[in-house]
Amino acid sequence: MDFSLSEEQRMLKDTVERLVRETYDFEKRQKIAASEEGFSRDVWGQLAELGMLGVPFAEEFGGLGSGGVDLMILGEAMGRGLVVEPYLSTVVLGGGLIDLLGSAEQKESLLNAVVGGETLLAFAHGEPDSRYEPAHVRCKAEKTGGGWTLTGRKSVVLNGAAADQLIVSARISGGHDDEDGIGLFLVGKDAANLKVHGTPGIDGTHVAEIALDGVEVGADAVLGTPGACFAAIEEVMARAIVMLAGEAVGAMEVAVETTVEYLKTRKQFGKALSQFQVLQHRAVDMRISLEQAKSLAVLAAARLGEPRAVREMAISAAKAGIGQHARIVGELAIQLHGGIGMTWEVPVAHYAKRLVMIDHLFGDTDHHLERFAALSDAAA
Amino acid sequence: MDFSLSEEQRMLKDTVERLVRETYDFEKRQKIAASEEGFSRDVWGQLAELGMLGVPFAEEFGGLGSGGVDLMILGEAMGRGLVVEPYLSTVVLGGGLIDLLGSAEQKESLLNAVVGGETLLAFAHGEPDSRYEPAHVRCKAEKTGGGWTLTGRKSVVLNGAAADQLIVSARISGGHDDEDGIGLFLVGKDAANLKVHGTPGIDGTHVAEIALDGVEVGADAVLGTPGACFAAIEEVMARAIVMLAGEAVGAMEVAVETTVEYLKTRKQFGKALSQFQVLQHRAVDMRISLEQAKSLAVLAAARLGEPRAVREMAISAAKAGIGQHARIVGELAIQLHGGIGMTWEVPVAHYAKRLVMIDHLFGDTDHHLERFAALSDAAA
Amino acid sequence: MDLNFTPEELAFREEVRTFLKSKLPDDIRAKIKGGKRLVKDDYFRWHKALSEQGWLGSNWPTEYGGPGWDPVRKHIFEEECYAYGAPRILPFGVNMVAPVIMKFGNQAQKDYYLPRILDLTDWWCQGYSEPGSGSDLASLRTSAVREGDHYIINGQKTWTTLGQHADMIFCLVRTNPDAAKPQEGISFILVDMNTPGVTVRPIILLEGEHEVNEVWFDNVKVPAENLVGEENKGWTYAKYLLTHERTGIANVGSSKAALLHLKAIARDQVKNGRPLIEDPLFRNRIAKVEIDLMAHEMTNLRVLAEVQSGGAPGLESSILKIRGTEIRQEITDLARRAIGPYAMPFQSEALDEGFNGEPVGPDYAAPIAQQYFNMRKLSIYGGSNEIQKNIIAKAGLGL
Amino acid sequence: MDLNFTPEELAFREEVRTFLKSKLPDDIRAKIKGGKRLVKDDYFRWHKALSEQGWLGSNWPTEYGGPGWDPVRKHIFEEECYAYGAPRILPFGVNMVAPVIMKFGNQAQKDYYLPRILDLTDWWCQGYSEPGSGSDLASLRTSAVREGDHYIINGQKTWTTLGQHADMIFCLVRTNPDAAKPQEGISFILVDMNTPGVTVRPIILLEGEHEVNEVWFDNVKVPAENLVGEENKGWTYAKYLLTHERTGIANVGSSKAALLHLKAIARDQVKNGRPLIEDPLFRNRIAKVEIDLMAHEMTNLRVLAEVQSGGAPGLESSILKIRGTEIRQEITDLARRAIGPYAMPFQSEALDEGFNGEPVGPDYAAPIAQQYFNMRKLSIYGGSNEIQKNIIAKAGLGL
Repeated sequence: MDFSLSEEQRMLKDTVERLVRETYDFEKRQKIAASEEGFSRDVWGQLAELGMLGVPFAEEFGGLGSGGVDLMILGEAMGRGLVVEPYLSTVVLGGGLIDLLGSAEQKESLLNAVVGGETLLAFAHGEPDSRYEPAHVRCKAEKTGGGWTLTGRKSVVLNGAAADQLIVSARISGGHDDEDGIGLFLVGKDAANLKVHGTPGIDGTHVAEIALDGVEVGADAVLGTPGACFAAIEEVMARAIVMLAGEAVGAMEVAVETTVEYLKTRKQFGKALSQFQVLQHRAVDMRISLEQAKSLAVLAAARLGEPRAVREMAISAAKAGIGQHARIVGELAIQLHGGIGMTWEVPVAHYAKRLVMIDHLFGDTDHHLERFAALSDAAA
Repeated sequence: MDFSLSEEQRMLKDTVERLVRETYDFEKRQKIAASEEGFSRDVWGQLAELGMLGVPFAEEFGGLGSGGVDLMILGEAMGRGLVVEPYLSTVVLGGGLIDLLGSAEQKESLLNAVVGGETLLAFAHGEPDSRYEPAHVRCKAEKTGGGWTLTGRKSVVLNGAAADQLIVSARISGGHDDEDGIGLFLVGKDAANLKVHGTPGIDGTHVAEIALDGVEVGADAVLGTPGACFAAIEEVMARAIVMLAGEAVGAMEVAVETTVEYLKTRKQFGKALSQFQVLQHRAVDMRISLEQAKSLAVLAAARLGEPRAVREMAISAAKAGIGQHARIVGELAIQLHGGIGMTWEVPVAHYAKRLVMIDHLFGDTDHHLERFAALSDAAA
Repeated sequence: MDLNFTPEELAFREEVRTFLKSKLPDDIRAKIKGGKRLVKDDYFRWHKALSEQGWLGSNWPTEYGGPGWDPVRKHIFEEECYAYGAPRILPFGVNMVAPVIMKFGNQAQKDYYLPRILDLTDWWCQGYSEPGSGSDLASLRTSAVREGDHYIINGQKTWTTLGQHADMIFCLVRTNPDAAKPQEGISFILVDMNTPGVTVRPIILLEGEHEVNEVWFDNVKVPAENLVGEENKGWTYAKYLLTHERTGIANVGSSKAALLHLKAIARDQVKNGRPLIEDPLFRNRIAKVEIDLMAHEMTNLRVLAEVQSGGAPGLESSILKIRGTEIRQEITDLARRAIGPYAMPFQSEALDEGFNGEPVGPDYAAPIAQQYFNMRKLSIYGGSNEIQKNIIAKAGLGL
Repeated sequence: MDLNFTPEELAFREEVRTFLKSKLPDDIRAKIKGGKRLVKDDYFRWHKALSEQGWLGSNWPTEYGGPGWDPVRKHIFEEECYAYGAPRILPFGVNMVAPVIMKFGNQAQKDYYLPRILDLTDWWCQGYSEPGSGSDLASLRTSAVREGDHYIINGQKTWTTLGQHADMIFCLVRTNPDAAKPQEGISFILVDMNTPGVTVRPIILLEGEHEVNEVWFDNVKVPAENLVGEENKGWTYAKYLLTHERTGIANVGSSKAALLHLKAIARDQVKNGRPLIEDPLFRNRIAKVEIDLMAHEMTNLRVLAEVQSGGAPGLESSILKIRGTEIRQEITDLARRAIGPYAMPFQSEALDEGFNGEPVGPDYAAPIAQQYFNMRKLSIYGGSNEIQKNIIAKAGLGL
């Protein structure tokens, strides 16, 4: 058993932490989050330059090839800065799918473009009534001529409006909840009959609603084997959850630090708030939640490379547990800040919002508790 | 809307409170609880003498005829004294069933004997695998000659070993979870092929396991219409829950008072515990739980006379809510007393035990939450 | 003991329902039901309807134009208003400054201000909190210095709800900076918002809405006759006001309406192929909060009955504040969870009347996450829930 | 980073398993699995088996006869012992007084006491708490007055676990009542339980068991050579001991075993016609505590790894105490709920070996409610969870 970071991981951590610290102060973050695109081309370019966009991939694409721990490290640093760059959508989800399923040509052209920061991807997977069920796909793919025609709606797609290419999941066969029968297709942002409607997210990220009203794509747009893509979808979601777990930990760290600092500074009734035992203990509750969240993030990160049964139990444990702990930390951070924590102008409010909203991505606490119980039964 | 007590109710309250205060100090309660029978013939006689054993019945049997509020008042006083007398089993459940279903002769002979304190009853209803499901009856009643033969097992029967007569629920027809098909039968404690195995309860009450291995009873032992007894069973359980809700409130009151007093007295680090804000707020949490429990007890008591749909929603709300609040108060009472709260010798530990165990009678919090949700749906 | 309404109370409920059906404008009701943004005119029209009915001063004695309702009627009125979809009655004039003027104001103030509150001539806001004094209100620093027949006010108030719409503000100000205790040098004064030197600056809350404000006073000259009661006795009046504010704090009506809305959402949302409301876990959570709300409503009614028979609520009003806000927050939390991924999109413009852009997700989704974050304020303002527990510990339990 | 055990660690785990299978007496294992009462001889036989294997002093350095395990091995050992059904190792001798003697005792004390701990000649108990000093240990009042080459001890200790079986007690006593601070006049002394004037009186816990005791000292004459370290420096040793006690505080192994037991119960119990473990609500609660325990185990391992690489646990050990006890309590609470009505019967005699009376309910039911009530102690003793939060607030967060 070994909890230490490798030399490469320590370097990665230093690099990304420095980048966030130096280029992503709160004011800038707010501007970026409020921008039309919802991220910064400039920061994205720096991430590319520093080799950050290839981290999860094989060495030939600039990656470290070491998996979950790297993602956790990246997530934690980005969580500390509330970074809204499209890393999850472009690199982890989009890049991850190409990495797992892409042909040599697709990897060559697309992965390199992703790693170089030239191409943005988004994974158009969720649908209006799929809630958190990853196998729920109603969007249809019909074979037409040499290609495919896609029809359906996609919902709450991370960075969907900024993407150059969408990876759209669509049903080839089977019932709308079946794991079998799902295909993945590359769709360029300018495709005919494609409508992408972007909105900001309540936490400063950006999402999109997407309508595919008979979008035609060629045979070269197919990713992997149509109908047999679910395992890859599950795997990139696992990766995304590891990164998100890291992000939650990073954001929780800042929320705890900021709150502790505030308690020491702010006075009421002639005493610093930190003198009130009840407030002390609440800060401790936040700190305890942070510690548990860290443990779960480490667990999920370290288990990402294990066989599915082991991996997914850790993934669901982490997502369910962190959902609860992040909410505790987010809500207490606001409460302990009092009125000031309710305002747009203070960073901690935005940390709290992100912490709560992380539970709405890739399955909430209830979803993963239920899933964990099923996986745990199967493992027993 | 009117929350005041009637003149009779105020007198009832005074009478029972005085009785408990004057005859049931903690030391005596502990002796009674540890006795073989598990109650005091002496106190029971006094309850009879004061007319307390007829309270829930019609005036001709010495009752007030005013229903739930009386039961709540009795429960609250008994809860304050942790009274273990067999009131629920003999008067509320047993007497209640006779009151609802008994023939004129049965009422004449049995109700009067109950009210006079001469006869003890128990309701042998729960079974080894019935959990909290009131319609779950596997014990069989078969018509044999002019009477019936009863075969089966009954579990955790309140005051089962002390009862002169058991009222046994048994299945005449239907599946083992059906509401229809349940009959009720009077069985004398000396009946052949009846085995009653009494044990103390962990909270000082007494319960019994009962085996009926072909117990024969005559036609005069039938209570109500065989097969159509479920409504009455549900109704006496509702009455029992009202009294139990009152009991929980009484016990919670004492637990809160005792804990607040202890915090004022006990010193640590040169200060009274009551100076520590965290402990103050925990005592406040106890007090808030008490207030909510009171409200739910009042609600259930006042709704006891309403039609089933309204009555049972209030009953399940009260039992579910009080289950949670009683646990909060019980656990915090121990915690705030520290080590001393862990010992047999202090009253508060026994209040805590009773408060937790009330959740194990007549359906626990989960059972009643589920039931409440179903009733609430039906009412919508 | 009888929890049923009397025939008279039932008749009164019908009267309220009839009034709501005929006098609450449909567009306002639709906004409330849809969680849309209200503009000043919406509040105005609703208050006007109440005013014309003689029901605006629902807590006022009849001598000042109130309807003279008992607590049960007030409860019925509040509950019916929320159930039907009426906006809340803004308390600043009618339920905050008015009781203080009635109790401590002079005849001229009563004659002048009270009718203007009832007929909506004056729209009030509150000047209590300051940046440095939240829960510890008595540490306030806004100063009022007497100069001839005027006071000169300097300082800053904050958290002034809807101050952007107000004509008048009632303020706690420090008139004696040298008083022995911070509570002693405070006065209660009424200020016209149009006086030179008064500046209102918006505070945007974390969810993005402009609901509260900072109000700055820069050498604001206020006639001495605007002082209520005696100079330096303002703390007494402030505490009286806070007691009055507390009466509506139980939030029963709004929580009941929110619970119904939550159930409607849970019936529409689908989880594992079935309506979310049938999901055992979610169903259990709804049942739990529904029971909590039933208990809380009973507590509220018991307190009201106590008040009606002449008692004064003690620790109960703090319990009502705590439980009322916890329950209200729990309901918004469940609503947020209920809508799943659709909690994320932040369509601020969709909350405006006449929005005809492309809706994202089901029509009830847009305001839900915002409401959840906005409702975090409940456990902070009006004396934070921690402060309420301090009060219960000290005053209620003697700890 | 690699959470998998190394081949060497896996081999060690096999060794532990083999040892348990061959050396833990079956009757003891059956008692543990069945929640039955242990008698002194049960503890003795288990400790003897460990002693013979050289594993009793699992935390001891090899120079004193310990196995020299690293933290991961200690963790594996603990987990396997609990999983197989071994009783806990009583810490009083081997993990409490022994480290103090090793660190602060003189050579004679080391030579005399340590071997007697390892070979079970001496059975130890603890004399720390007093009736008036629980969490505030430094306020203790038991006095030791030097008279010639003896100390005369008077006073009372309490919560002395299994003191009824002990040969020796280590005590904190006040040797200087006039010291400036309460911590300063305390000494650490070893007392033979057979000395005249020592009286052990049982304390029955709320669930009815005799687990702890009061120990009274009435002019107890103890040789001065039994003083450990310097007079009046006992507080330092006491704190050192508490740090050592804390290492096993995470309760991971016992909670894992208890969770498995809970799941077995939930598979056997029936609700709504299906195994309770399939009930969505109960299943959810089990999943929640299972995840909490996974997180907690990881925290524990992370702290152990930190210790192994030379770090000292700070606020983490208080977090481990809090979470470890909360999780353990939650599991007993779920077990209590799981057995439904059968939590009520209190068959004390059914917990004795050789009980052949009529069992009430399923065989696992008898000890469950008792265990639930007994486990309330976890959040009280060893520094209550409130005290742990104070420590984290002050030392960990600088509040």
